Amino acid sequence: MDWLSKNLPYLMAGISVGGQYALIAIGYTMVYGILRLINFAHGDIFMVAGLVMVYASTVMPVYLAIPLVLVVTVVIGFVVERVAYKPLRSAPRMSVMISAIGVSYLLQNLALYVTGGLAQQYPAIPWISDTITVFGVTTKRVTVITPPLVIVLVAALVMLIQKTKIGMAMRAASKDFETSQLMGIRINSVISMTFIIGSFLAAVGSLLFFSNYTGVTPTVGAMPGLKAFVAAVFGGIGSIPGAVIGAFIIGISENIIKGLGWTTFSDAFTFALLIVVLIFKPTGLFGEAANDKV
Amino acid sequence: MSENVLKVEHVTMQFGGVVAVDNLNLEVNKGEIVSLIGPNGAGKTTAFNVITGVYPPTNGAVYFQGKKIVENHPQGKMRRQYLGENEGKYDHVIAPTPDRITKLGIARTFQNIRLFKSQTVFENILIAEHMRRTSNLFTATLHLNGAEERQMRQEADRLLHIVELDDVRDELATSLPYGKQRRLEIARALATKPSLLLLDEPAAGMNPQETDELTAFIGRVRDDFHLTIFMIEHHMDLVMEISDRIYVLDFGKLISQGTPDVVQSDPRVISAYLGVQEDE
Amino acid sequence: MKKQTEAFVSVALIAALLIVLFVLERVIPSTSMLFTVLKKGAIYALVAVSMNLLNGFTGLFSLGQAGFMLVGAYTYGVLTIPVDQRANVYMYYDGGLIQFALHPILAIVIAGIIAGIFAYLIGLPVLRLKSDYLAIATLGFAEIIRAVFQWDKLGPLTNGSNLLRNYPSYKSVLFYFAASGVCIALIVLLINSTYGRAFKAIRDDEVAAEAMGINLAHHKRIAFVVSSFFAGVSGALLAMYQTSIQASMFKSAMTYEILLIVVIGGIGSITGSCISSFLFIILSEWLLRFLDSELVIGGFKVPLLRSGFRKVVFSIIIMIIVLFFRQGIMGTKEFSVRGIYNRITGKGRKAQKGGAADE
Amino acid sequence: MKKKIVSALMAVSMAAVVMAVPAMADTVKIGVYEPASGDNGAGGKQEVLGMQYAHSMTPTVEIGGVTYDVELDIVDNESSNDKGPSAASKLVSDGVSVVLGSYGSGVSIAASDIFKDGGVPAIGVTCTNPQVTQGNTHYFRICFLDPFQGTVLANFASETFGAKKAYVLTKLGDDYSTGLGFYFTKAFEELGGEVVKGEFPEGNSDFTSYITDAKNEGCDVFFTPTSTEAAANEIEQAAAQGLTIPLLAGDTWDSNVILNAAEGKDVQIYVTTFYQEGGNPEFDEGIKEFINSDSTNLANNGNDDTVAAVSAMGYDAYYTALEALKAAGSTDPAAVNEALWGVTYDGVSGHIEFDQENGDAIRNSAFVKVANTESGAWDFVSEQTISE
Repeated sequence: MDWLSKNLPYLMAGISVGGQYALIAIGYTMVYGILRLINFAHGDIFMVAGLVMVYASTVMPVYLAIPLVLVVTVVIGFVVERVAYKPLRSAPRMSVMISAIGVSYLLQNLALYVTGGLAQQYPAIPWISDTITVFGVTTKRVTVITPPLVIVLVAALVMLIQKTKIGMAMRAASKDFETSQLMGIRINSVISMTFIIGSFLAAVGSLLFFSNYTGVTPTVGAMPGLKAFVAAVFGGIGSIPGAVIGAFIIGISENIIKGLGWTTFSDAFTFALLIVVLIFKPTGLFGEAANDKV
Repeated sequence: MSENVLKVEHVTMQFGGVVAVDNLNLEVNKGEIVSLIGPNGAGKTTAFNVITGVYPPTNGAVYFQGKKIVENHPQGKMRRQYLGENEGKYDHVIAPTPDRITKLGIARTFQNIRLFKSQTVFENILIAEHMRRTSNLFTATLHLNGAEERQMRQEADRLLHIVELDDVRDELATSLPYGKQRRLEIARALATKPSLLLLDEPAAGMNPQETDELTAFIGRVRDDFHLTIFMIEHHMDLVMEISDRIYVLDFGKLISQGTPDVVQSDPRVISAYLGVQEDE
Repeated sequence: MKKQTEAFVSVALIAALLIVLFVLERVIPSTSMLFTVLKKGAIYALVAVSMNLLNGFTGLFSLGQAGFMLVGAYTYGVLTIPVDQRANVYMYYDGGLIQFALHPILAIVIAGIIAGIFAYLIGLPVLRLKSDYLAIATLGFAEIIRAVFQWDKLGPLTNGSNLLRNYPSYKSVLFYFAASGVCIALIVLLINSTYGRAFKAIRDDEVAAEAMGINLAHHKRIAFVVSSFFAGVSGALLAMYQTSIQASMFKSAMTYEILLIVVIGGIGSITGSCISSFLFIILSEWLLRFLDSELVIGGFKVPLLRSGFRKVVFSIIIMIIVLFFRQGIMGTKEFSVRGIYNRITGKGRKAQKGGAADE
Repeated sequence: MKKKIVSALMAVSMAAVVMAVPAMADTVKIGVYEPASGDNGAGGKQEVLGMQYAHSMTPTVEIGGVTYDVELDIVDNESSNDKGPSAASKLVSDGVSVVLGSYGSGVSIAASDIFKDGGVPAIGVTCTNPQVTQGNTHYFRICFLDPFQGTVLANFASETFGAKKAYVLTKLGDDYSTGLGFYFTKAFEELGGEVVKGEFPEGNSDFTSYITDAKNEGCDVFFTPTSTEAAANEIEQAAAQGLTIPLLAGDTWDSNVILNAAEGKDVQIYVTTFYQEGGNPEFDEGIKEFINSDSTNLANNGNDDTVAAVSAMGYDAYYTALEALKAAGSTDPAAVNEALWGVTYDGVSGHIEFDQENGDAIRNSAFVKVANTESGAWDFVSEQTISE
């Protein structure tokens, strides 16, 4: 029992962070699956969702602010795709990636301008932010509800992709972009839908993440974003379950590393893990192998 | 036994569950033009890729001028296994990466033309000279290899002249008309000074006149450069006119072989190409 | 125009530039912002060109530049801090491990070599990866290097989380131009050599390049190590320019900045990288700074101007370039004496690939 | 086309630069080298507020018989050792006579040689790391130093809480944080205590594992000299995890960011600082009025009118600079530098006088405050002095 109460907090923190990474990672993996684009701005969309909540909660009650955050984030995700990525559809992949870096830069600088560069305190969301005790460990309720919520959302997403028409179109587009276009799939709406889903999940992730870690700064999205991307690569990019499992593995191992006293290397370890996986299994844990056509 | 330049022995290539090439055996003799034909997806290009070291085969071996150059490895991880350090352990040469195959004297062209897009015709040819350099990184960077560099350029120009592309020397490779791009790709392969040339559908997408020109060109190249040619082709006119022997591949398996006349009258070949009779 | 004339004019232009700088240094006070941005611009030009060698000329998408700059900067700092200053700088680590100091020029070269060695070791596993995977792996390595250099246990060598400073540095802008110019010239020579042609072949088509007898692994490694060598050198120059360094400066944001410079200049254009790094630095560090302070003209307070606005404007400019001027300033062309000559005389338009700016 | 746009942009920005330079008539420029963004943005802004208030009180100075208008030339060093030097170069190139700042030791050290090369003296306001002034003749400072502060905190931990074991959490790559952590550790171990170390990387917002470490190790105090940005997260998570041991921190935590984060939570927070509100009622009242008079000022102070110690320090720094200008009798930076060695000034935060070795203020007392989580204000605990 003593051992449990000593070590459970690491595990709980790991699972909770992992769940939040997972929600961001899905956005990366879906976009990459279809457009082969590392959407560097995704982490910043997550940050913007946090800021919107900060400002929204000052003028309206939380139960109105939450839906507003979800809507605004989705709109931002949609607009970013239309403005910054769609015009580059035929351009080399490097250009699109640069555009993503540009958007990330812009969002961060806008946030810097709006906040004046100061950390904003995230509002406490009733119930979610309450402190509770699990197995003698004190923590916030959000830590406990994150994993089941992630699983529910992922299950819903998988259902959507397997059963609905738009989901089918998404799968087709990620299998073969050009052919699916020829088959009459409206590729632009599929891509928009991907960004909408990705941004929505990032917004949910931001609600959970910032309820736990309440400081919102312009660069706060960068590291979780990068780690979520690592998680997506780790799990095999393009694979949603892979991204989720990758995210949990990264969240947990990062906290174990801290628990072992190697705090200096908690971030470095994530990247080391990534490189090891890439070398021994270049397509990630659950990715499909693709042979270059010669 | 006649002197065979290329010998493919029991080569099988599997991708996951798909058997692209199944126990392929063939030989190409010195000075011959041999064609490999078969319906789409028969595994012809895969066979080329195995010979040139792009894929390590699942099983079997490839011999070039009597030396084993490619063989299977239990784990299929031949590349890693044979990169350099194990070379001394064999009395034959193991050269699994494409660049080493090229250095041994096998050059190839590609089904979907793969020229260096951003470079001129001349530069495309010149690149082949790189593998024969005697300069190292430092002497080359500091341009201390003037004599070598001049020689490289002369060689490239000479070749351009032979293949009659010197009038478009400084054009971008991709700005050439289709037929000339094909010819350039062959010229580029010739620049590596091969003794065996693999051509992957050299006449694809050509009109009859261009095809005729190509036929003459291939014949001339063989004679001028004392080459052996092994070629994949769909244009039957071209194949029948130029080939000394033909191999026919279907679903990865060799179904027929012999001189053009023999193959042309082989019922298995006809059914493979027309496909439907047996099913009905 | 003859080749010799061309070379002569180029050299003359460079000499003229150096003379102008030399004169400027004697006319304008040395503290002027002009020299600050010129120095930084020269350093960034070098690192941008080194990144271009990889991303633009070899087609390897690497995002590890900041990491190699860090290695170079630290190597320089660690090796050149005067012995009598070490107790002061390494105050938490009893004066540190190393108790000698090298000549700055020697240290710059060693900085490049150490960065090259790091690149060689990192390249062994990661260069087998393709495109985005390579990018993310190199980015990861840069992050790992950063953590390692800040590690407490390496403190006697790297000073841990603390700044390295008090090392010698050259003040003259001429030095930065000369050092950076020599390095860029070497890169240009490399690109124009038979190795450079091999790099470009790999960029255009790996499979075809391999079929031309080019050993992919070997050449990618050469490009990676050479690029990192020069990134290390530019790191050392940056250390010199900044007068103090710390691992936390070399974040992925720095790599992104360099990548933007390369893209704005035109991927695959050396002169483009140089021009855009000067533009980038001058705009962001100097000319746009006024956007950060409130401005009142004739009693009218200009709206929006306050701290942070500079960066917003700057990132919007970048987005406009990325979206509407995809080729960057130069595309893949080079700015050359011959190009200008041909432009003026109207000669050789057709056959020239490396023409002048925009046609 | 592209070229035209680029040149148009250049022309516009050039024009704007020219317009931005006001007419110079008997003006003396004081450079303000402070962070307005990044980790230390909040503190930097409060420090600048103190200077701006002082400037509003005394906008002119008499130098050598001529009355000069004082102009504050404020640049943002972005709390970054990378961007700092170019901001510092901007000040030098603008021709300031003396520089004030910065909040945060790292950026001050990073810019130190830029000021030296430019021949401009600088007055450190709240940068407490010894390296800022060590071994140079142009950097002065008006606050106490980390060896002192670390010792005060170690003594305080040991005396007040009887602490035997302390958890020290510092930020990787932050000179201030690791420096103060180092001095605390040294002093605490000399007192017979034991220290458990933790380090967090840049951009980290998850502190739960560090807090769990501290709990598991059975530490008596949690010492965390960090920026306020990390602090808000730490407090939040310490409260959520029910960390019962007191949190100790240095001068950076004396900020209403901390008070806001701690309000209504079950945490004990103790900080050492330069000034305690109420120490000089006249100053308190004046600056509160100044803060409340302008919405920007109010926002810069974190949307309330709590007087931050750094504002008091900024205020004193401004007047110290004026004293130096008067003593120098010239706006020439070299003369100001020379004069600074002899400057004394009685400010709201106490008597300021520089030692003749490094140019550090001779200070031997610090205030210890505790965050009142109910009223959201600082309560005075004690004034700690160390006599050597």
